[in-house]
Amino acid sequence: MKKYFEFKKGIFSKPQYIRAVDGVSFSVNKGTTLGVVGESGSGKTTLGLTILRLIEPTSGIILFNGRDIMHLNRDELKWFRRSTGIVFQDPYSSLNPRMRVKEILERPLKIHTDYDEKTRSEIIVKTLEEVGLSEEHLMRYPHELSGGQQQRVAIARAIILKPLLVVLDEPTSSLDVSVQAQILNLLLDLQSKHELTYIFITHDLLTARHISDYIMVMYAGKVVEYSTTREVFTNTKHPYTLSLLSSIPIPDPKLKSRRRIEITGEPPSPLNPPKGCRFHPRCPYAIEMCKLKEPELLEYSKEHFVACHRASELDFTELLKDITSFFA
Amino acid sequence: IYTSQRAQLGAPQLERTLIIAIPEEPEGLDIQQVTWANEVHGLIYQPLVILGPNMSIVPDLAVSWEVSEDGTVIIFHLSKDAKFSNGDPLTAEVIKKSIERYKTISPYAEDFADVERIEVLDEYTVKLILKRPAPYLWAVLVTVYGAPVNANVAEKVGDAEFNRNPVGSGPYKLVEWVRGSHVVLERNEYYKTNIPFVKNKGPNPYIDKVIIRFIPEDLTRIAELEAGRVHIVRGVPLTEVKRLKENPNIQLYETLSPGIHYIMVNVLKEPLNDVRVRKAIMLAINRDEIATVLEGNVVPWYSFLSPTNLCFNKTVEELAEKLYAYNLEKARELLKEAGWVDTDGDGIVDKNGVPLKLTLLSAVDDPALKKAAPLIQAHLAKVGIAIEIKEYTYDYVRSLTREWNFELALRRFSWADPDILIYLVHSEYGNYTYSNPEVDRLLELGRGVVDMTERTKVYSKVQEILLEDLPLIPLFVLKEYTAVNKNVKGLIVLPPYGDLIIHDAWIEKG
Amino acid sequence: MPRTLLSIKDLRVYYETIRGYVKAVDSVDLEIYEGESFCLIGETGCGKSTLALAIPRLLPPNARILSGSIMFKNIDLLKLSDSELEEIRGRDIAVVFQNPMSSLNPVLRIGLQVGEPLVAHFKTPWREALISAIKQLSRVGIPDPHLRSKDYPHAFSGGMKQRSMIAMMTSCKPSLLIADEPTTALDVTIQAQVLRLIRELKEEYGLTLLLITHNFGIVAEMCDRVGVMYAGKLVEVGNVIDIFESPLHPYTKGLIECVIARRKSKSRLSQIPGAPPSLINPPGGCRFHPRCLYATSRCTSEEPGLIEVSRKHIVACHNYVR
Amino acid sequence: MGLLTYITKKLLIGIPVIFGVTIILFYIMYILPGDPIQLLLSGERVTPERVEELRRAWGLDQPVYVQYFYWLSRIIRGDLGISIVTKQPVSLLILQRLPYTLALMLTSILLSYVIGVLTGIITALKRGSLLDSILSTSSIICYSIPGFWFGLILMLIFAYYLRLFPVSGYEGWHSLILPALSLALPSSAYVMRLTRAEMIEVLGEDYIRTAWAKGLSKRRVLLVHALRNAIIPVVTMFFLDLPWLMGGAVVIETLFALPGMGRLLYVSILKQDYPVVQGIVLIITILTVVCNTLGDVVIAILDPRIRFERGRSV
Amino acid sequence: MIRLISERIKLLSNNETFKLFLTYKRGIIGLLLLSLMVFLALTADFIAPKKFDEVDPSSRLLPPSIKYLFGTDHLGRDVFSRVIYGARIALWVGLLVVLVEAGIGVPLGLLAGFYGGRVDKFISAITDLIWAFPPIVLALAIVTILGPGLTNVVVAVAVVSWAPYTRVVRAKTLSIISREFIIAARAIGESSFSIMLRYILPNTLPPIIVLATLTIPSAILYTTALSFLGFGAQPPTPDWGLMLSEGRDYIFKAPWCCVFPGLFITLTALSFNLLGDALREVLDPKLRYG
Ligand SMILES: Nc1ncnc2c1ncn2[C@@H]1O[C@H](COP(=O)(O)OP(=O)(O)OP(=O)(O)O)[C@@H](O)[C@H]1O
Ligand SMILES: Nc1ncnc2c1ncn2[C@@H]1O[C@H](COP(=O)(O)OP(=O)(O)OP(=O)(O)O)[C@@H](O)[C@H]1O
Ligand SMILES: [Mg+2]
Ligand SMILES: [Mg+2]
Repeated sequence: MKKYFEFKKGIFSKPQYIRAVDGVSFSVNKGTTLGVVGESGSGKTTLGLTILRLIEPTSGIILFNGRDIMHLNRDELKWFRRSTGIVFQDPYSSLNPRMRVKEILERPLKIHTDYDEKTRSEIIVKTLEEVGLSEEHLMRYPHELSGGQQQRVAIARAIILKPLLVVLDEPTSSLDVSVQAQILNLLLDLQSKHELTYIFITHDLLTARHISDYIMVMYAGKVVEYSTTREVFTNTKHPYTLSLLSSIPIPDPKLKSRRRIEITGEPPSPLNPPKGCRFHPRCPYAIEMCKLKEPELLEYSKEHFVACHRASELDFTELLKDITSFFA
Repeated sequence: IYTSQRAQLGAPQLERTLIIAIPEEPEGLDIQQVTWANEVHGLIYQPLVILGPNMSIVPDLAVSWEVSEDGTVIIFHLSKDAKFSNGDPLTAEVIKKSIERYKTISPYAEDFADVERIEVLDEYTVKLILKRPAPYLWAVLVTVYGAPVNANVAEKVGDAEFNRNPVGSGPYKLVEWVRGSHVVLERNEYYKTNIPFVKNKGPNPYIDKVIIRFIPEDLTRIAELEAGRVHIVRGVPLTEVKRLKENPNIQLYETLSPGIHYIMVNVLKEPLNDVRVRKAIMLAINRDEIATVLEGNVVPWYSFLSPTNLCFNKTVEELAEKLYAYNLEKARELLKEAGWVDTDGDGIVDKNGVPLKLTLLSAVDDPALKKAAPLIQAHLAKVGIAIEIKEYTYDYVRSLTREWNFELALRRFSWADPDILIYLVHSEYGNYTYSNPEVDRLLELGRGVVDMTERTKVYSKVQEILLEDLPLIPLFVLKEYTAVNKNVKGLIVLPPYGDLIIHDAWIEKG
Repeated sequence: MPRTLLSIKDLRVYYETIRGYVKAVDSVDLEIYEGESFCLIGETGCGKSTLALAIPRLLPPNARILSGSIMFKNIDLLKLSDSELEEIRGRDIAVVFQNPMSSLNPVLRIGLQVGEPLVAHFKTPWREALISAIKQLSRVGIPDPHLRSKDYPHAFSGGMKQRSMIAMMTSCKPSLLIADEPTTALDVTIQAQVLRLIRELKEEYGLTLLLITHNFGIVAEMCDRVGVMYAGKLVEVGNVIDIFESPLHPYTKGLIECVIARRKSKSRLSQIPGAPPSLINPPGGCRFHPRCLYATSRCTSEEPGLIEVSRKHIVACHNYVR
Repeated sequence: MGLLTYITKKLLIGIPVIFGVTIILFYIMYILPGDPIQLLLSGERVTPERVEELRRAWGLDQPVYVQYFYWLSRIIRGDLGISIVTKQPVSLLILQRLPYTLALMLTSILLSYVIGVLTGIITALKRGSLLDSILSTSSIICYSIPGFWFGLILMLIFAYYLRLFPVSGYEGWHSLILPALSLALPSSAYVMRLTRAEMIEVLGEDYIRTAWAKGLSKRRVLLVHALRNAIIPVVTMFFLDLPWLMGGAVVIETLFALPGMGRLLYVSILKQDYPVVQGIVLIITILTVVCNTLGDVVIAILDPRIRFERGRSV
Repeated sequence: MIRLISERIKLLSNNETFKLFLTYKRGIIGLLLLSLMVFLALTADFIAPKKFDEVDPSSRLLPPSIKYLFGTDHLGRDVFSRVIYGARIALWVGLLVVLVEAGIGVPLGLLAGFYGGRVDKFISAITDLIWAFPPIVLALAIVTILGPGLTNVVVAVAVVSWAPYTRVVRAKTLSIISREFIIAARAIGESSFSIMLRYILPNTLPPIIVLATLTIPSAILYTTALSFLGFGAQPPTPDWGLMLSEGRDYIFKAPWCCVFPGLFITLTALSFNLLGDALREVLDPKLRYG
């Protein structure tokens, strides 16, 4: 799957493309959570939006329940919209400030069902209770709610039609720790109750680890590593994943002086990503080949995909000992 | 100190530059290309003859003239040393050329249509041979429009340039024209005139320069006069007349306009095609009240020629006033007769359920008409006629009336010869809605009658018919004022157009 | 016994708004020692920035300092005139702000902005100031500092901007560096780089660091001592190890337990019920009592003072958890 | 993107605007009611044949588009046509009037920007003070006064009662004072409000806090850090204002009888002298486009972000 | 920072908006002034001592007195009554202009912002084109086509000055369209039309309201200027601009004919400007804190 943003520079030059998501392929199973991690600009949001067909991909296929979502007719698209949901990072900006909570939750019902007024309110109240709010919040405007409550409304909107897939785009990163905990608990509860499938986008490896069954690490629009959560944390294969792991500030004063792989430099510009492996300019393990050839995402071991030329040579277990022990 | 010095010198010190303020900049200076003339042209050009103070024709450039018995030949005799301001001799040949040029380029070429041929008898004698008698031609000849231009120069420099830099034979000549601001004129040293009533027949020795400023704002013109920055103001706003009259430093010259202000009626349109409605309107207008609002600067008028028109007949005006003096009762009666009564009590008369509503076109740029309009509206409201006023520029109103696209329109004319009426009420010449064969006949006749008493009779008859038909509703005759600083002495303001005769004028300092 | 660099006593900072006074910092006492790294932690809106910005008096115009004293090197900063303050700011006390994107002047070149404090404080000629700005930029790891110093801020990435901010603020070698969430807007890898830079500079210049954050990871990595704030109050101060391992205040305890990393994957997290109170009408007594599992009737009526539980461990709770 | 490319681009954008305006302009004048020939012939003494003859002479018997292309090709050659009323070349008429209008506009724009920017800065710095309330309130009042009424009152007081200035007409620079004041009054009030708002906004920006934190002197913070940023929109406004002042000049020049372009426009509209109207509006359009471009360029120089605006990833 | 901003937005739609508004004394004055004008306009028939078109040449140009509070004009009409009736016209003009302007400008702005690309380019080009003209000049041109008359002037003024609405709405739409609730609306299957109507339009209201209060006074100023030049209201309409134009001939003799209409234009424009200013400070947080 590819998504290029058209981007014109000057009036005479040819259009250039931002490679937001480049050649990503993966699949998610029902009832599980896929965590997508990566630095800002690595294309996580774009990926999430493309999956829900909120952006048209430049190329590629997305199959949802076996159907290609790019070629849906009107009715199928409606069904697709009904079966998916999305939750965003900034709860305030994801709710229309001019709609009351009731109306916000009523819109999906009005669009997709022909329930009468009464049934609709019943469903709304029920869903509100499910996300930990009550009837008293029904007539409020978003700004009359706290950040956590706003996020709950956004979640309620995403699940009110009992969707199959919910994309969660950093749903907790703008919230305080204590509220973050509440929302994560809620998401886990809802998942087990409704057998939801989540695509959980975050830049915080720790959160991803907490909630996901699988983790996909992205760098500059490319997937660099994909595996089960456990595998990614204990058997890290890609140097970028490794440097992410060492960069996380671990909330344990005793680990202050742990060994780290510090990478230098900054993520590349998506306008013209480096040739060869996109990570090679920052990679402490880069060899000549990395500059020339772009590594493919290969199955290194069962359910563990890595896009690195040196995946089989490098072993980071020693380096990761401290962190692994912390999580153990 | 200054005054005592002056006393010592005995003779008053003179200012050598005369400053005149006029409302509008001329569109051009070639009198044969412009559509209207003003003071600038008046000073640059010199007509062959002019109208004297008592409306009689007197010589100016010409020494004398003769008219043949049947009125079809006119011969002008020129002075031997007549010259244009650039020194070129002003001969019969040039006059011929000038008139022929007029016939080709002037927007008013029609004026000389009846001139069949021009013959140069000798260097100083020119003969106009007419197709038929044309007394109305004199109306042109006495104005600057009829004045000779140096057609040779025009030929050389081209018409456009000549329009910027003309050569005439008037008392002053152009030095500079600062667009939008003023023109500077300088004494024409070759000037010579035969006007009988001026003492100084050559260039004015006291006034070297004349500056004519274009000040469109009425109040500014007056303020500049009062501040002593201009000597003469033309187009004195009616509102200021009273105050200026009281100002001891200022002399006001009053002239009656040679024409009337009137309402033109579209006699083809319902319900104005009913003469009773027209008469009702005529009767319902309180002209005295208009005169009050215009601060006595107009004379209420009921007939179609003003006292300064040729062929004016006082008895016609008296008859008209008797017929149509302000009378609401009679007006209402006429309306009722015509079937217009107020049945629904809304104050507007109606007929067959249609209320009597009329649109009155008024002119933003004519203060007298503009101010009269709402009064007329109020007056007609009293007899139940609802008037909606629409203001356009005067020119635009005229073009609308020419297209017959109006109901009532406020209009005016200003032309000394009664022949002007042919353009208003003749069914073909005028191109307006009114048509009456008898009037057509009389107007055509009137053009050719040479004898003034006979001619007056013809036009009196025309007016009597018009009074019955009322295609025009006369309102008033305008008094026009020229305000002059008292230190300007010896000035003559000549009726009917208020031409400035500055030949004998001088300006005292202080 | 380390020497006290900064001593805040009974500081109250309110914001004047149309709804009333926002009691953003309410009677806070705090001491910071020379050379240490002190961290202020707490939920958003609890008054951390207000407290920090009150020190160099950089508060917004609607802020009112109602009482208290801020002794810095034995000078009461609250009693200084504007021009005296100007001398201290940037020279003795430097501040690095949260949002590097908007904290640099968009229309001035980076080099000029970095060199400016030298000119202002040491009357260094501009030429020299610009040269040392380039040195400073190279010190904080900006590649090609010669060229980049002529750039305008928009040509810099977030991380580079924050480095430039740090370069600018440390160019006069201040004794106190206040860093208000310096890495919140940055990516993890860049965050790690910036934090390391701050640590290095701290060692190099012997700075005292006052760091504000709400990330427990950063606290653990950067700090010697921690102050926990709740609703405009300082509720606990202690060594970083003490705070993490034996928190005394129920609020601190709750926070520490919320932290994901310590939990098993997919397990339920413990959570503090409720939400922080409004600072216009904070609850009477202990401000935390409506959310506190251990609250007693005393907590509702009586405001707890700071209790020195052990040396270096202070808590404001009637029944702190031992 | 270099500055030069930027300017070229901006100028290129201006061309279709001007072109569009010429079409609209021509069309407006074409469908105007009233026959210019009828208007040309004032007085009552005209015959229909004469009208036809003139109509042909003026090319008014051709189809619209022919008239348009004819007109456009002349315009491109710099020939704006001949005034119907005065028979003078329109370009000549405009050139003669332009100096007065420019003098008036420059005087008033200088007046309004000097006063406006200064008071704007002062009030922003003394925000909430008595001085601020007084100045801010009076600026709103000034902003609400119709310029022509203000001109009338000025005329009444200064020219009529006190006789300090000529009532109207042009007699040298002092004739420009009252008109420039009337024109500058609302404008200066607006500039002041803009400057004040911008200053206040900039003073609340993070980078100003940074500047304070660096220990810079008040002067440097305000004049170098704040003003540099706050002045940018004011400069934009300056260039946008120039053509807009032309609109005000129509009224004010008419009121004060200044021989400028505005008055020429007014008189030409009254007389339906449409070649002149077309010419003036065209000049104003070009002036507008040029001013917009100038404004863009100056801002690009003042604000380093602009040139790269499109080059940054979102 | 984020917190502060959302704090401000919160105030925006709260009923505390009103409370906040009350703290702007100038806004209150504006509101009171405006109420006065509205009151005069509504009750003109009762409080005006005379009808606006009642001429009485016998008592013309009288100075202000108990009988004629503001004096009489050259036709002997009561200036006070005319000024009061004039409020009706001024307010009507202001309202109408805003309605037409918003009617043209808002949908265009919405479309341009929402669809972007060619649509945006096209609409923006038109907007720039209109914007490029000094409004009085363009309005004059339009009035010349339509002919004189108040309605025509209103149309002309509106037609030349809708550009700010398009610009503001477009800008606001652009800023809203990148907000996540729009994406969320798409995700639940809202149609484009519904998004524009339900999600974007309501959010552009505050700036539209502010803009409206700020364009009403300029509309009034423009129309009076056109009436003053003789292109607008037709006599005997008690339009303030027309009164000024008529009174101008008498400015030295009877200044009250000019002073009072001008004063009322100023007061009306002032009331809206004060109100708009306060509203902007309340609704547009950019200006508030500092
Ligand atoms: N509408 C757009 N037009 C052009 N480029 C875009 C657009 N949206 C995103 N991009 C670019 O695509 C790349 C990927 O963006 P995306 O938002 O998917 O990243 P992300 O990983 O979600 O980042 P973050 O953590 O900041 O949310 C970025 O470089 C961004 O600049
Ligand atoms: N200028 C201001 N006017 C009014 N209230 C303010 C202002 N600045 C901050 N506040 C309020 O004061 C309280 C404390 O704000 P402060 O910025 O100090 O919190 P913080 O702990 O730094 O939060 P964060 O983690 O979000 O930066 C908050 O409730 C905030 O809403
Ligand atoms: Mg994202
Ligand atoms: Mg903060």
